[in-house]
Amino acid sequence: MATQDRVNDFVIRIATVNGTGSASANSLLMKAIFRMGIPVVGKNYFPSNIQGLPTWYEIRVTKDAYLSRSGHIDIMVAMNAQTYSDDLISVQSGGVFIYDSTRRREELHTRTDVTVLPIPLSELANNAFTGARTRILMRNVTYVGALAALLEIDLDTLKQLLEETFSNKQALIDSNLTAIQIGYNYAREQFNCPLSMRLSRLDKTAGHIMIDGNTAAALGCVYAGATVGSWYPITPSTSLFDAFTDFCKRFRTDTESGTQNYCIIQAEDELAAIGMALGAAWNGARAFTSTSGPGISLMSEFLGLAYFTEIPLVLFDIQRVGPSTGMPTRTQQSDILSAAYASHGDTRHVLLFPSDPAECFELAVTAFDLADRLQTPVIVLSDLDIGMNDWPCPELRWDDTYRPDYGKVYRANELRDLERFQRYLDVDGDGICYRSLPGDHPRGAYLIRGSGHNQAGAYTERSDEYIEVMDRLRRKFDTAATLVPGPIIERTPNADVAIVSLGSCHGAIQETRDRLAEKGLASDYLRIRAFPFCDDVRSFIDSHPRVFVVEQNRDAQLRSLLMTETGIAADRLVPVLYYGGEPLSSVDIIDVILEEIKQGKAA
Amino acid sequence: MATQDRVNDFVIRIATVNGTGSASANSLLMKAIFRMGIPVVGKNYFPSNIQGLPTWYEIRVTKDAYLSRSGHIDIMVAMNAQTYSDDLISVQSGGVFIYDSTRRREELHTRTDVTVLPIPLSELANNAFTGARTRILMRNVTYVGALAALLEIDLDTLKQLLEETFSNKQALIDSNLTAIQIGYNYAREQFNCPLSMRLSRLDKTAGHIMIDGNTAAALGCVYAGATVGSWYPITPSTSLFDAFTDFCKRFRTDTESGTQNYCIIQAEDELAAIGMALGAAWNGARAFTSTSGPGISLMSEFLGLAYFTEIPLVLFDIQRVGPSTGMPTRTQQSDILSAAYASHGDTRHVLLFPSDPAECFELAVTAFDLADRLQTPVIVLSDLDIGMNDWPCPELRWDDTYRPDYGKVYRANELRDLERFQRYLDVDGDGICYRSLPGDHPRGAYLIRGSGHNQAGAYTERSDEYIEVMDRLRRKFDTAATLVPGPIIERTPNADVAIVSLGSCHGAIQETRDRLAEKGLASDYLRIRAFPFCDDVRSFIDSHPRVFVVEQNRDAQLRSLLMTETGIAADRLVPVLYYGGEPLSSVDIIDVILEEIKQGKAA
Amino acid sequence: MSFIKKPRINHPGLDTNAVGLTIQDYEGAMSTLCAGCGHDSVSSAIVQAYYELAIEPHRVAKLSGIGCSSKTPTYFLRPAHGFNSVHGRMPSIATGASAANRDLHYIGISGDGDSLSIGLGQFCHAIRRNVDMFYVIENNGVYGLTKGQFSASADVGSPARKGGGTNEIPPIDPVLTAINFGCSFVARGFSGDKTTLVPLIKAAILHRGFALLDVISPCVTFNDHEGSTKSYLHTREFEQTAVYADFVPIRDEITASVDTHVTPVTLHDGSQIHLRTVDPDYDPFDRDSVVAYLREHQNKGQIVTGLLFVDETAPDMLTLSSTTQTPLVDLSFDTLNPGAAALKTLQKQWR
Amino acid sequence: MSFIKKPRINHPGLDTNAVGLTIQDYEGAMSTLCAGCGHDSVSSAIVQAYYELAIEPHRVAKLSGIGCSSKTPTYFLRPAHGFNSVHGRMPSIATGASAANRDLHYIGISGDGDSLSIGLGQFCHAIRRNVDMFYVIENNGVYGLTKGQFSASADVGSPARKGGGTNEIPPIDPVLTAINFGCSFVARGFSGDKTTLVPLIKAAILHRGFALLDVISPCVTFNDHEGSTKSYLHTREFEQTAVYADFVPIRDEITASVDTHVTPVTLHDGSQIHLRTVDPDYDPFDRDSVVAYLREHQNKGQIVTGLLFVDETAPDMLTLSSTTQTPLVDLSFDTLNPGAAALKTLQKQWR
Ligand SMILES: Cc1ncc(C[n+]2csc(CCOP(=O)(O)OP(=O)(O)O)c2C)c(N)n1
Ligand SMILES: Cc1ncc(C[n+]2csc(CCOP(=O)(O)OP(=O)(O)O)c2C)c(N)n1
Ligand code: SF4
Ligand code: SF4
Ligand SMILES: [Mg+2]
Ligand SMILES: [Mg+2]
Repeated sequence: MATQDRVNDFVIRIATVNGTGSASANSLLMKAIFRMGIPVVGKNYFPSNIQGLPTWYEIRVTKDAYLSRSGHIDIMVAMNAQTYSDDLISVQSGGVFIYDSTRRREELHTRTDVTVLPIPLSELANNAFTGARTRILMRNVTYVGALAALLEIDLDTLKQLLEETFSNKQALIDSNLTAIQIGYNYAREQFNCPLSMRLSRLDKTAGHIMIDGNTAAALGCVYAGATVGSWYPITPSTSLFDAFTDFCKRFRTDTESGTQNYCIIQAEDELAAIGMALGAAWNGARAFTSTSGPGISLMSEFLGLAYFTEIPLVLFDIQRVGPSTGMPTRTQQSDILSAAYASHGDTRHVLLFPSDPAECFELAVTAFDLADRLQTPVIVLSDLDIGMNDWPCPELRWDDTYRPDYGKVYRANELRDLERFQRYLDVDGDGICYRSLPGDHPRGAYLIRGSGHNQAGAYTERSDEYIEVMDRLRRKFDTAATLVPGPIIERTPNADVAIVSLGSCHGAIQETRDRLAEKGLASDYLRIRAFPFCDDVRSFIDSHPRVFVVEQNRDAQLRSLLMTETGIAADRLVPVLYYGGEPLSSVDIIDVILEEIKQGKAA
Repeated sequence: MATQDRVNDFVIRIATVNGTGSASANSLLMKAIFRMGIPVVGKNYFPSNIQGLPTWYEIRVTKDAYLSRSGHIDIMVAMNAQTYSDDLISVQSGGVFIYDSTRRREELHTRTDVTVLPIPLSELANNAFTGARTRILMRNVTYVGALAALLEIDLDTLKQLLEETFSNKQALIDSNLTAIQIGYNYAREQFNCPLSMRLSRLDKTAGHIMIDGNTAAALGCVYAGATVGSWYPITPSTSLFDAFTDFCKRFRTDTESGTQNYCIIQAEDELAAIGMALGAAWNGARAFTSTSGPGISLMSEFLGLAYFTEIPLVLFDIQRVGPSTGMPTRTQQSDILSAAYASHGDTRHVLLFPSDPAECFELAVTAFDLADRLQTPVIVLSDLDIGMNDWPCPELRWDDTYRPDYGKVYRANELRDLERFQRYLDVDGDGICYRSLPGDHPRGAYLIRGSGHNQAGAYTERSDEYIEVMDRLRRKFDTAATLVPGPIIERTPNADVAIVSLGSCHGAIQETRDRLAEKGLASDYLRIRAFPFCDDVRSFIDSHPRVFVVEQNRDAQLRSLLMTETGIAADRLVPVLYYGGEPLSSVDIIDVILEEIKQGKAA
Repeated sequence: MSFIKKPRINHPGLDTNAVGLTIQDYEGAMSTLCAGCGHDSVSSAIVQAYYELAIEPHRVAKLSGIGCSSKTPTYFLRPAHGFNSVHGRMPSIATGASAANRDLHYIGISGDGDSLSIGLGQFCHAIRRNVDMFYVIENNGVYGLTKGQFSASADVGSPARKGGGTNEIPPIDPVLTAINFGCSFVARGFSGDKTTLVPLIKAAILHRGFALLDVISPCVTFNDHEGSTKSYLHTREFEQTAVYADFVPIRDEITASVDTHVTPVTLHDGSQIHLRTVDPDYDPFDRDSVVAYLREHQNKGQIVTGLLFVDETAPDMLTLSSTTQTPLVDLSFDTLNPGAAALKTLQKQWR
Repeated sequence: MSFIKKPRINHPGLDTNAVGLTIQDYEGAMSTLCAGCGHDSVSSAIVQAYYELAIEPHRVAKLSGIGCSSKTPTYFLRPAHGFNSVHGRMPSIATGASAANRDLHYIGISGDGDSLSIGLGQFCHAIRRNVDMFYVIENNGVYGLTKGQFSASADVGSPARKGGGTNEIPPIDPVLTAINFGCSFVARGFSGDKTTLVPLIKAAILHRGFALLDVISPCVTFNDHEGSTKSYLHTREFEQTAVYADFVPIRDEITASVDTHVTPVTLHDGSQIHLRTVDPDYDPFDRDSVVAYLREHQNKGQIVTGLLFVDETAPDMLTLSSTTQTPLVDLSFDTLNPGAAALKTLQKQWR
């Protein structure tokens, strides 16, 4: 793709050092573009480290409102001398390379196919400001100013954003504005502004917000009425509980007494975190925990207990690159199999796969309803890309008539009238039994246990009683398939290509389909939103001779799950895998598909 | 099957209360039959409890040397009043019911199709012995005496066994002999001896032993040269470490100084147990741990670390009934999937599936060789039936020319000559790299880590370096498929039925095949011994339109693994599942197969 | 084996407590433990204590891990909900349960293996948070259910039952450990001494915060033999009660005591415990002196029992976190859900 | 980010130690921690200590969990093998490693989150077993790597950096905890005070058994602000060294000290540490008095540092288990394998 004369369609990448506070400058930049009505996507590439290592922030300006990385870099703002040369290489031909030329580097002026714009950012900031920290921060804002000139970002929009951000801290507003002006002026004076890649107001972001998935998921938990949350810090799931804590403080604290209508516990580890959530859920609270890969492994014993004792539980797994500690700040979808079958013995768990922050919000609420209704753990498999990056989403909506579905619970009044309460009796034939809550009524009392139990909840070592419970659990899982959110299917008449995928692959697939369409290849697309798979998944695949299964892991985990659970043969499911840890881009997919098609295999 | 006139072909079941010391009486009984040259199999049904609950011991006398339960009971020795009535019901028509008639129970004399033999065992023992404990123990030996008369067990054999067991404790030998004589005499006087179901010397146990799988596995670890073992008690794996400890004391202790050429650590839990084994293995020792279901779940984080850092490790999983605590004293094969994919991220582990104690011994040694060679965890999936029951096996053999295969290790002398040591460099193209051992040589030094690393072992967050390592690990797994023990295949010309199975299903399948053959149905049989599956597995299945996959779990876990790993479609793999927790019997299999065949589906 | 039902015979003449229940209403299913197991005596003391306190049994939540000890919740308070969880992780379940519903009485039953081996981390952290619960360790120095391996509380030199050698690794003392981690109520009892056990249990139940009761509870099958320091014989011989706790219910008139060394402690519901210390210098309110006393006597091989330390002022977890007094499970959805309008406003920041 | 190589410049004039190595031979890769992080000072003290002890670096095994602190093994002793394991579980790795090869020097680096939160159980059990290793907790009161949450060692009232409230839950003190679990060597240092740190490290390295060094090691990014009790400022102000440890190498002539309150302790290799106690009553060999002293000063808000307790006679894990002196990894296969004939004999019992 050429990079010339592209209005509202290019990628800016800012290379910095972590701990130097560039996040607020980048966010300012992105929001300004967003407020100009132009769709943007932000991706943060940060190291598993606190300070001093290379970090990149990437803003894709996308008039077509794509959600994924483009896979190219058009404008590089290089602020980190350590990565200058690599950064220069990564700019695509026809692109622009801006660097802090306080110390001029001749070797960076060697690419003839890239416009190099030296700006003495440190010098400009140092001259205008005092104090080491301020100078570093203002240097970042200065490049925003320069970009404002080069790309034609609205200065008023920037100003208003600053005013909102710093509300009444006038000094901060002023210094930021000064920095912007300095950068702006410098660029106007030194370069031909604007660049051929530039912005132009659109009206495509109305009714939208920029939000990350963890914030949205946390908000979903608040709206679902979750009262107990227990967690242990781990990247990239930490910000989910940070957000939940903030929202609870805001919405659930008695302003007078300071008492809290919630309880958040930072546990000593993941085993305790899930144990706490389970204890609270057993007691009837909507409770949840959140973690990432290593935590899922540690939670696996308790997940088996929850499955077998049938306790509702919501668990967010914000996936990162495994195995083991892996790359904690990179993204992947590689916990699918471990989550689906977590724990020893015959266990299987309900999974939800949000594809963007808006769906994180929505499916968080669904997760609580499903967990209560199915009385089993529901694992929401998000990932670092969704969880920690800012995505454009339609504004979140709430229906005030919503009432939680607490599922089958006998409360005191019902228990009173009951001949005999049997915890694991399949009254309705759907595999889901009635539970009772501790403290409610003596007749609801039973002892819940992870050891063999019969219909009545009593201990057993008898084959027949054990089998009865296990078979019902299997039936319950069949019921689950009818209750979980169905796939989103997009069909095109006479499609040549069929794609199945899930979660954060969505954006890249949408873009891939457009590219295929440009080549005259129509495509059908099914996005799975839950496990167990409902019938639609099977029939979609059945209606195509071959289907591309796109996912972000090495071992084709979704494909494996499809094979075992639907029985579809391997040769009909073509794996398309990316597992390098960066957010997925259409370039990671399209060539595989085209190659297969060329070999006459697809459709 | 009729129960009349069956010489050397019937089942004796002894119903007692646990904690009453019937184990030695039962073992005496079984060994005596075994020494008469008649094949026997012993199965113990015990509660997850220490004292006072019903327990059964079942001895199958099987002239055809079958290895599994027959599924019927011919002679019941009922010593537990609490289960008398159920025990009576469970005897098959034509059978014999013996009970302790010290207090006569008329209601037990109601079945006309069962011969009821009342023996006042307590009375007999109480009259002959003093002391509460002795009386209880001797009552048990008394029924052995009675059975000796009824079944024609050699009294000399019993005597010799007692002499060997109690070596120089003459008083014990005498009292046991007295008890036997009392029971013997009583039976001779009161009943028509022998019964139509009786014993008759054969010569079918020469060169065989009776051993349980945990003892055999422990012995395998000793012979493989394992020096460090760490564990946490859990039924049914505890006896593996009990045995390992005994053998080490015997074979590895300096008799003079008392110093030990091994180190066994009872860890504080399973997380620590596997951590210790990993630390030792990292240091170059052959190290292992052993556990059961809940332990596998707890070990899952460390298993991922071992996979990614490529540390050899041997782990025995003596499977029991899950999920969660499940039924700890019942058997199942339900950790197959959790073990194969243990831990978050893209992980997969080498599994071995012994089918009997002899193979536990053999595959324990193989496991260490494979772990060292492949530098990865090797999980030996045994189960309670194999691990804790006494099986007849050919005597274990050892080849003194065996030398451990420590795999690719650069020792000091090699390191000295090396230009540069790179821990994760695929020198030979088989995905297996050379490791170095701590302390050996400065040039071998590197820092092993569960986080992203490159070929050199250094930390990385780069996609390309990460992918390089992950792809090599995948290749290594392909290499594994060529190194693991292949399946055992038994083909019959023009077979009508094909069966695939694993582990402790073996005995029941052998018997099933004989029964099928009697009905004119020839069968092919493949017994999987390892995961990853080697090519033979796939080609066997490919050569049959449909294959029965027999396993002991609800979710058809082996079948799932076959589907995902070989890509074979579901409709060609017919699940035959038993998951009630008792050792598998041919009766659990045969009807499913016959039904399928009737519907014209099989072959 | 299936669940064993205990025949429920109603003796019409049985006494009733303040809530109109008989002691039978506090019993559970028939025990399946070994005859003579110390744990059964603890269960019976627990039954007695809840009965005497007249707590409605269905307002009690019984939790446990895995082990012979952890089986016992089945054997008391049948009308209470129970949770027999996984090995060593009961403290986290209790912590979450308490967060969700602060109005129930929580009793956690554990063993020395369950709490001091696999569960040590969770045990210490629950103490540190001062979770409002009554936590019992039925301490027998062995893993009973897995047949007699040494546990982390086995004393040095303690011989195994069948030639398994002697334990060489120093034991973990739950009492000292609890004090080290800031436990607000620490007691030790002996299953063979019900008279002193019942008042300890009553005080522990009513204490607000984490109340630890370490009970020496001999395992007759695997650790009651000669030489075992957790045997009935040894415990009887070396037990030294340092502080007797006399429980004075709120309904009784509380009169100033005339005894020497008696200190009354008022519990959160207004009832009192009168602490009678044997040694006049013993100060059950001073953590440091308690530690010194315990270590000194431990060095002499003595097993100090009684209500050893108590701090009624320490805020419990939910107080520290300012959690509302209403049990969270009782909050209405309207209280919890901020509503559509608030969502609208909130989202301005993300534009 | 890829591995950052530190340029290795050989200064020909550099001193060498007894094994002919320069201090550079003890260094590691360039640190990627924040500028000013306490952990870097600890690394440099470690480098100094191993260099001065003239231990061949490749005979050292460096282990760690996960955290900023746990990253540091990369930053010292490059020629040593290292194992950066999983969060909180390094003690078990070290235990197994030590069992396999008792001849290496083990150093475990951990953080307060790694050891006192997720890893508390393993930490206490490794102490209890007296695993022969040098164990460092780089204690900053926060989870550095996950960006500043309170850890289990955060003091009550300690404010979070950015409006995260103050910590209300009582801290876990690794030193008191270690003593409670029977640790045979307990020291506390301060990363800002290298002079006293280096001899502590040297003694800890040479101690046979579990040597705990708790180092207050401020996190400049998340916990060095005003009010933080783990800040440089606070630690400088409230640090009270109770026992100075002067290391006397085996090669130096050991002369009786003339100083007051000086006690020499002979380590297993024959070298000595001279303990100089500030308070004449302080007895670093008496666990109980140490506990009392520490608690007393802790209550006053003081941070007591120094070599606080040592017991050179306590047998370590491998001594307790009678493990052979030869490292197990060095035993020949013939020693280990009983052979075919023994197998034949053995099997008689199973007939
Ligand atoms: C994860 C896990 N590991 C091991 C076990 C096996 N196990 C059951 S009970 C027990 C020990 C119980 O000892 P303790 O807590 O002292 O209880 P006691 O039986 O002595 O009362 C063990 C190790 C288990 N159930 N789960
Ligand atoms: C199982 C698991 N849970 C959580 C994490 C995330 N994590 C990484 S480091 C860390 C805390 C480290 O704190 P500390 O040990 O005090 O080290 P510091 O960074 O302060 O030096 C956590 C929670 C992880 N890596 N693994
Ligand atoms: S084994 Fe011991 S602890 Fe378990 S029930 Fe029997 S006596 Fe009690
Ligand atoms: S975040 Fe804190 S602990 Fe981590 S490197 Fe920075 S200063 Fe050190
Ligand atoms: Mg115990
Ligand atoms: Mg820390």
